[in-house]
Amino acid sequence: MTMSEFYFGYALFLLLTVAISLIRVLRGPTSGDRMLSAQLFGTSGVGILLLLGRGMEMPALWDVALVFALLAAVAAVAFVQRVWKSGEQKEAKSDAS
Amino acid sequence: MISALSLFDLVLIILLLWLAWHLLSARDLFRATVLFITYGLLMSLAWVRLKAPDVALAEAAIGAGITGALVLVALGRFGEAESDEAEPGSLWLRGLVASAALGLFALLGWAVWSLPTEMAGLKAQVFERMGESGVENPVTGVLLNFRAWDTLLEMAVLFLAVLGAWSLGEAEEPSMPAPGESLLALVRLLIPLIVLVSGYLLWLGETAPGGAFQGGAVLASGFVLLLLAGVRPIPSLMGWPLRAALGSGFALFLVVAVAVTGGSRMLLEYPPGWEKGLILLIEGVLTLAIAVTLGVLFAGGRPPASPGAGKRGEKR
Amino acid sequence: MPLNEWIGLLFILAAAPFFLAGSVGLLRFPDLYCRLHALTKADNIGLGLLILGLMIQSLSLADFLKLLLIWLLVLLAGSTAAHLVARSALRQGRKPWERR
Amino acid sequence: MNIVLLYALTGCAIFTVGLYALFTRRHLLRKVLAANVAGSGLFLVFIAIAYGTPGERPDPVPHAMVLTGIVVAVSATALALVLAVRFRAVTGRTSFGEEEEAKRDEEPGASSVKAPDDKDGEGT
Repeated sequence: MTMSEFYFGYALFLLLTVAISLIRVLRGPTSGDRMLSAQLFGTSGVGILLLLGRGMEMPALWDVALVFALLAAVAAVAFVQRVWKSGEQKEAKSDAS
Repeated sequence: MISALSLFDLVLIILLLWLAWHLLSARDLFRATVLFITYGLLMSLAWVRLKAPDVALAEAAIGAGITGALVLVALGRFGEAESDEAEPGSLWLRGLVASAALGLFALLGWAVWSLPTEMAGLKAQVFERMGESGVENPVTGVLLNFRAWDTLLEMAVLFLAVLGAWSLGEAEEPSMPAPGESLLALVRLLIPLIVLVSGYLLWLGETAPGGAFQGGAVLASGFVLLLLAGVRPIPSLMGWPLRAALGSGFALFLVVAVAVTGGSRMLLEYPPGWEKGLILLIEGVLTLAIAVTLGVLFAGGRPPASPGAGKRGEKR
Repeated sequence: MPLNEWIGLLFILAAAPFFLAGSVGLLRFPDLYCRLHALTKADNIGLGLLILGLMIQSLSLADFLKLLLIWLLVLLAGSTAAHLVARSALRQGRKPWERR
Repeated sequence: MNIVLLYALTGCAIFTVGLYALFTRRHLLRKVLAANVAGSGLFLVFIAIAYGTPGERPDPVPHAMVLTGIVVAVSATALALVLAVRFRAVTGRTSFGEEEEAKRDEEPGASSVKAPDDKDGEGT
């Protein structure tokens, strides 16, 4: 196994953890839970980009990771500021689990 | 043995297809939006795998910083209560559309399948003449020299989009909770870094992946963040300075395009020796113009006429 | 392979369980507040170890600074997002889960 | 099957799914999402073909075109969303079609096939 194979395998592993947490997006139950899963993808995405950048020997990918990290909070801010202030009633019933 | 990288590709493709399907068929619109944001993130991994780092950078900036926030804000304005509506529609009509779509997919798939395996594309021509382009990153060379025409027209499209949004009315004052300390702290920390990274990407674009689009998109996310935190713009900037910034990209590009014409040179054919300087000038202005345009589009309307109730701004 | 690459590799490997724990925690924990906890494990420690490993491997100041910036940004984004979401949830009157 | 073909076919599939949803979904926000998804499928085909050109580096021309396309798509999306929000504010409805759905109950059978509306224009 070459070294780059190791990084690719690791990136694959991180991609699989992303796939696992997608289940949380489907299950919810609250919008907050779904948003948090998206937040986790940001983190795993940064990890994947760093590993691929190393394995593919493309330093530009670390810049992509930098942009990911820089803007990782924007969606969550939009969510709490504009979406998740209404609609509690609707969720309340499914939240009982 | 299958290599880890091909397995990665396979999983990525399956996830992309799964997400595309589920985000379009989710009953809950919020769920669809979160899946859409994830889809954008994974798409930029696909660009990375296909060795298109310029595109990946733009997708990362736009997908993470702008599109997600745009859709979330629109969802907030629609009101969540209405988002859960079932999608009615007669079954056989859907079947009809589905079979038409399947037919289309078969055609497209066949077209892609039967493409010659070794297509030269325009790569040879581009790399052969890179020396004349004035820059070292081939994508920047194509965007701002060889096919600068495309970029010029793109700026026209952005300008038209703003005209369209502004003609629909003033941006309404959004109702949102007052930003807490932690949000304000985040904004204070991030805004300078966003400006810095945007400049970094612009500077990189000459030799490495990056450039005006990526820098502009990152800067636009800064405006998005300020608007989301409820930061008021300086009213005096909302008049002609804002309009000047919006028009600057298209206007400057057009002026340069016409000014270099003359003698035997055609529109947008930079005089030898001037390429680098002109490209730098255009890119610098484009970055700002793209950022302001996207910021204004995010605000969703023209700034209110009455002074003191402006909509978005830069330098606080 | 030079020694620093091996050491870096160890750190990178050590990060894996935390990423897995983040995803599994997100899936298995009973409510939003607990899941926040799982989330921050992945970005604090998981990505932290991964980045530390890459730093040790690269031995260049520019890379070092860029990686450090990435990690700090992810930390900032993760913790602020978690805080904001939790605050919204509390304001809406969602009670934290209790063992019964 | 090589990786280029795999990505290109995925792009075709995503484009088709997006187009299907554009025609069959009624809610305006869903239509905007559908147009975006269809556009991204198209981009994927472009980039895959650029990757497939012989030689070490991909063809930069499709990259530049997709880059332009992404920026145009996001501005078109923003405009479409402004229009959709405005439409909702004026009519109180969240989708096109003749039937009154202010009460938003399920009407049996969509009476009209919606034309591919102008507001979902996605770029390139």
